[in-house]
Amino acid sequence: MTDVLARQDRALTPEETEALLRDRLGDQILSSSTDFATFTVWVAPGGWHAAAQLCRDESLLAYDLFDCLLGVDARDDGFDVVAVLYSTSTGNRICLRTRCEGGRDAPVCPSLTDVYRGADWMERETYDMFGIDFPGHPGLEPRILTVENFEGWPLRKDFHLASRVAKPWPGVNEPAELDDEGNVIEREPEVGGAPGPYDLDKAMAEQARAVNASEEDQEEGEGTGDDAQASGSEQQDEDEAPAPELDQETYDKLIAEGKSERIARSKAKAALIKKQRAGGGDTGGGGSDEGDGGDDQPSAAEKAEARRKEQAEARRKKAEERAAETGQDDDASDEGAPGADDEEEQA
Amino acid sequence: MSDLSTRERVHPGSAPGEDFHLEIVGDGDFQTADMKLSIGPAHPATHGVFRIVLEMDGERVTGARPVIGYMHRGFEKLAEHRDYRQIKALVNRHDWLSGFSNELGVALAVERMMEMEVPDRAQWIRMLLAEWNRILNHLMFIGSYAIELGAITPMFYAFREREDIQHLLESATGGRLHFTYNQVGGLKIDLPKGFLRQSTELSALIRKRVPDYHDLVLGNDIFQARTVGVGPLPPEVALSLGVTGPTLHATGVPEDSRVTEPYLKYGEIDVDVPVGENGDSFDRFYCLLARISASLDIIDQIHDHLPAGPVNTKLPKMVKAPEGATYLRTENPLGQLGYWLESDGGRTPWRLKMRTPSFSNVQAIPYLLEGVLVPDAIAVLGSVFFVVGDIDR
Amino acid sequence: MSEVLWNTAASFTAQSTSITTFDSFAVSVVVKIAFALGLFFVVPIVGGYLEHKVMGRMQARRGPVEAGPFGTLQLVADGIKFIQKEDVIPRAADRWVFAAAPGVALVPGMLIFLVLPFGPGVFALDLELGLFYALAISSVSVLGILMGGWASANKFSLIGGLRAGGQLIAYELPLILAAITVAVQAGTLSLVGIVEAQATFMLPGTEINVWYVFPQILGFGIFFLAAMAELSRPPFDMPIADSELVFGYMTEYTGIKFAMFLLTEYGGMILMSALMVVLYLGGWQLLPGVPLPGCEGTGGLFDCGVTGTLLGVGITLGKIMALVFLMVWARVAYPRLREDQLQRFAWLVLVPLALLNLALVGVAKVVF
Amino acid sequence: MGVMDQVELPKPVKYVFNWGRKYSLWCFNFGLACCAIEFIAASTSRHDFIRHGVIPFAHGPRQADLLVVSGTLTDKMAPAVKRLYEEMPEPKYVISFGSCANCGGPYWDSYSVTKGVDQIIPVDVYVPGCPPRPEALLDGIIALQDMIQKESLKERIAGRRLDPITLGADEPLPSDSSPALPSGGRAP
Repeated sequence: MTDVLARQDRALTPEETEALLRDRLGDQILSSSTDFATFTVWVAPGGWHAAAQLCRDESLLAYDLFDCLLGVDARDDGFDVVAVLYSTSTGNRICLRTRCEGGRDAPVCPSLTDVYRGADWMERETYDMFGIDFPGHPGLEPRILTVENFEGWPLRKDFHLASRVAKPWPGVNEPAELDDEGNVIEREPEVGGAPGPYDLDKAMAEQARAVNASEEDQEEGEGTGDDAQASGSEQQDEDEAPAPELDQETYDKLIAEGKSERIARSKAKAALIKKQRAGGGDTGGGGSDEGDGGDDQPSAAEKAEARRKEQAEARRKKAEERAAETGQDDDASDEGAPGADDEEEQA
Repeated sequence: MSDLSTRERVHPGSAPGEDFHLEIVGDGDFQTADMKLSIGPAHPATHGVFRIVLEMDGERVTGARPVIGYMHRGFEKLAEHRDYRQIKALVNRHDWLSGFSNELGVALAVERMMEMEVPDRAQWIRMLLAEWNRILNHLMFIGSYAIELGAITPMFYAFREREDIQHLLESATGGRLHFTYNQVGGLKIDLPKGFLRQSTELSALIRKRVPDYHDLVLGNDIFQARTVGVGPLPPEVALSLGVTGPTLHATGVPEDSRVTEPYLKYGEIDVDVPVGENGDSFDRFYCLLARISASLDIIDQIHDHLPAGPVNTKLPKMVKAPEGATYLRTENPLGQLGYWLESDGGRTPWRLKMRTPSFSNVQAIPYLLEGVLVPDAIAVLGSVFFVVGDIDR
Repeated sequence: MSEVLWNTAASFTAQSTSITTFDSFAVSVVVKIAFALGLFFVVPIVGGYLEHKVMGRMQARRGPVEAGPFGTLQLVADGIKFIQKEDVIPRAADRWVFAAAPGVALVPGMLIFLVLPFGPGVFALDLELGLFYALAISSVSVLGILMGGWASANKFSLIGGLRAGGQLIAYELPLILAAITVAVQAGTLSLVGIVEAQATFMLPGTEINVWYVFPQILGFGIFFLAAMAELSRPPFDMPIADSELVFGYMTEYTGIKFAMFLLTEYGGMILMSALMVVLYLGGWQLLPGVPLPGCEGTGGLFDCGVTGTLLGVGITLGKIMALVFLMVWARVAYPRLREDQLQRFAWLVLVPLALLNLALVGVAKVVF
Repeated sequence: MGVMDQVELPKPVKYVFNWGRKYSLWCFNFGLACCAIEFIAASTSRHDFIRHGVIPFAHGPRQADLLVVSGTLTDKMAPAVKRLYEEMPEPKYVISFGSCANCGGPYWDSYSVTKGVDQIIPVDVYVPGCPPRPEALLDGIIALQDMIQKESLKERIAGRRLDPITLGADEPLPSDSSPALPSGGRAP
């Protein structure tokens, strides 16, 4: 530490910064990474506020510009909150990241509004999008971006877009649904999501549900419409309902750890889905989750691929023709020939 | 860092949940209360759908509470349902005045995660177009701010210039507002023949016209009477709020990621960042206008540097960022645009957070509006340059 | 009693030779009213068209083109449109006051057109107290604006109306002081008399005939600024202030009532320009000291024959339009002042200057 | 309104009245998003729809004849648009400018976007594009003016309006009003 403190003349490196933070906050600093040129420090929720305070007040750090604050859906583990701070004097940036307490059901993260003014709206937005509570914030309600009576938390992964449920993606294939091998990538809801508040959306969701229900009759597997139906308020029903598929091992383990029943249940359910997904990936079919059946998908993907190739071929031909017409030497994208022309003209 | 103590009283804007309590004074027939004036969401001064509730004593504003979200289109959610190529069409629409800079940020973030080398020529062209886009954006605000102060003419002049620039950019990209010209790994196509000549000519033309705005707006006595000393923003408050761009530069802090964290090739050229002194409305406008000249300087330098070569790299069949997260910040016309891109290794981002300049800048409005007159409130509102889509996303 | 009134009225009309005076009193009255009304509706439309076109040209565009030849019928189209629009009265509004306000604002403008001389003998009335009458009546239209602002039950309207009231009080004083100075110099309150006086006014000690704008350039400036402020023309358009108050006191007005407010504004522009032409710019004289053709033998003022009269009217309208052009120019070039800056400017700059001007002219009048 | 919604006017009077409405379209720009910028571009020097008597100086809805909804309409904004439309006095016209206003555009699957302004208020002319070029708005305005010249005010107020026009959809555009590419020169 001493050599760090002695260096007043230049900005601290990420390692030095981490060392300094650990020196002051001890166990509250969990880990750090500098992947993708982004210096991220994981902080325990208990040290969240202190870490931000330190980053602002410590003269070696002097993170004075509050860049942004965001939430990230961390799957079964609940939600992460990231605060990005920047120092105008040293030119350093730090991303403080913490995992909210309370899992998916009641995520809570201490507010930074008394450290940085800018945290005010950022936290309101995060609350609006994820439903993360920020104790100490002067007022998270009314919702900052969505309509006041909006139901659900849009950026949670279990919030489904009603229009998408009702209407398939009009493009060649569904980017969110297929990976490059044509397997179904599914992001299953762990807890309830809800359609938008407006009648049209509701009607579309209703319609989707009906379609899904009829599909379910014919084929096994759960449709996405079901999940759209399960809103936050319906969790109670879920509890009473005959035990949904969940990973019994995980459930027992979590109960033994003293977690609340609801959290354990949702986590266990998520764990099951994870397992299923992993299993599906191994066999390469992945069709057990989706009513459509995985068999058609690769062929669809192939078709799309072929079509794309054709189009690319046609485009290339056209470009060549055009190049020939205009008397250009070469295709624009191959070499920088047009650019060279430009420079000649300029001179 | 005693930024919070500069104004002890928590003003209504910082407490969104609390509505105004109108204090009733006097008794009998002489009871009076402060007036609550709701400006927007469709008010001429709010250029877009921005609403602000003012609590007033006579014509003096005693409290202000911005209400946003009227343009919330759910970009961040939609981005999770589009693949990396499709996102471009979304991101260049959130700040509709700086489409190119928006898509540039996403392209850079994905390239960083995929550890992709972008050809030099593409990088220089990106800079060139980004600077033209900056001018395009600033011209709009020069016009709209003048309109808010009651001068209608600068808008027409600004659009005369804007049309010229849009025509230039259209020749390369095919778009007037939303260019969709960036690609992961480079650009869609190379510049058309003769673009550089046109660009050079236009740069000279705009440079010749910039003094018009100095004469017509900045140097105008009434303009100065309306803006000098109106709505000063102290630098420490600005930083704490996350205010960036011309609004921050006006306070005297030359924080500009083109200089402090150079991306593309900004490290190889001189970037001039004009700064103000008092952070008042006049300084904010001054910085905006001076940035046009600064951008023209950059454009001229780029013309000299532009190398030949390819403009894009060969992409894998499927653009997929590896698992992990990155935060990338670029200097957008209105301030610093940050993208937090988190990927789970799939074709779509797991989380794309847009840290938009307008969102942070608008947070400063309640602070700035306290105690000013209604006409000054308009002068302040206009001088904190924002695009509503950029606030609400 | 009625006989007394009749005689008094008759004596008004018989004061000086006017083309609108006929042997029959009844015919005279009808012709005079028709004359004033006709001018009131036509000249402001010309002014409005001028504003459209001048603004367009100054802003690198063309202004209206499609409606009528060269877009000349744009304001006529506007008028026809306004007649057809639904008449909305907000539920919370004070119905009668709301309905009466545009009329209260409009009628004074019409009344002033009765005394404005547009050419040699081209006027309806030549009142002894013409200037007094014009200034007194012109202030009434602000009452209509205040009524409209208050009765609309709209906060923007209210602020606009109050601003208009404040502006009137502040700017009426310099306006009147400047006008009085002219009256002092001319020695008459009759508008025709003032024109006449300018035709014979020589610079002290010389034989050079000048208009009052030369000795009273200060007064002219004050009058021009005050008139713009009183008309709430940009840069003094705080009562309307579209970016702050939507449309100020007119926010809730629709259709024909809104058109009446607009006409009041344009009429006011013409009216104030006409007053300036009469007070400072020599009325219908082409150049100082140059009588109109046909007027030579008659002191240069009345009974000029057809050519001289028409020329005189043309010159007056030309001067009016030149002043309107100046007002439009100011609108194009300047941002809006703030209300308190405007008030400060009125009380601390214009009023003292106007008083100084009055004192100087008074002294000069006694000395020379 | 009184008389005009009761009586079918004689033809010459109707012609003059329609002519007046046609060339005096005071326009309230409900600028919501990107398209608002193209709307402003259409009103300024190069494209200049003021030529056609579309006066963009109506700052409030009370004086407006034409409502141009340009941009994305969100669920939060929708009540305001409806209210604004209702504040406008009859006869009033609506141009839906841009894909978002027409149908939701690129935000067709968003949770907070209303899928088209015609779910809230009746629309007279649809101008497609994302965002449409200013020339397209000029085209839309001319189409609307043609429609106004043809219509009967009585029927319009009684709710029997002419069918909405979708630019470029049903019939080929008349050759003289087809959108021209910008010349690239300076504004006049």
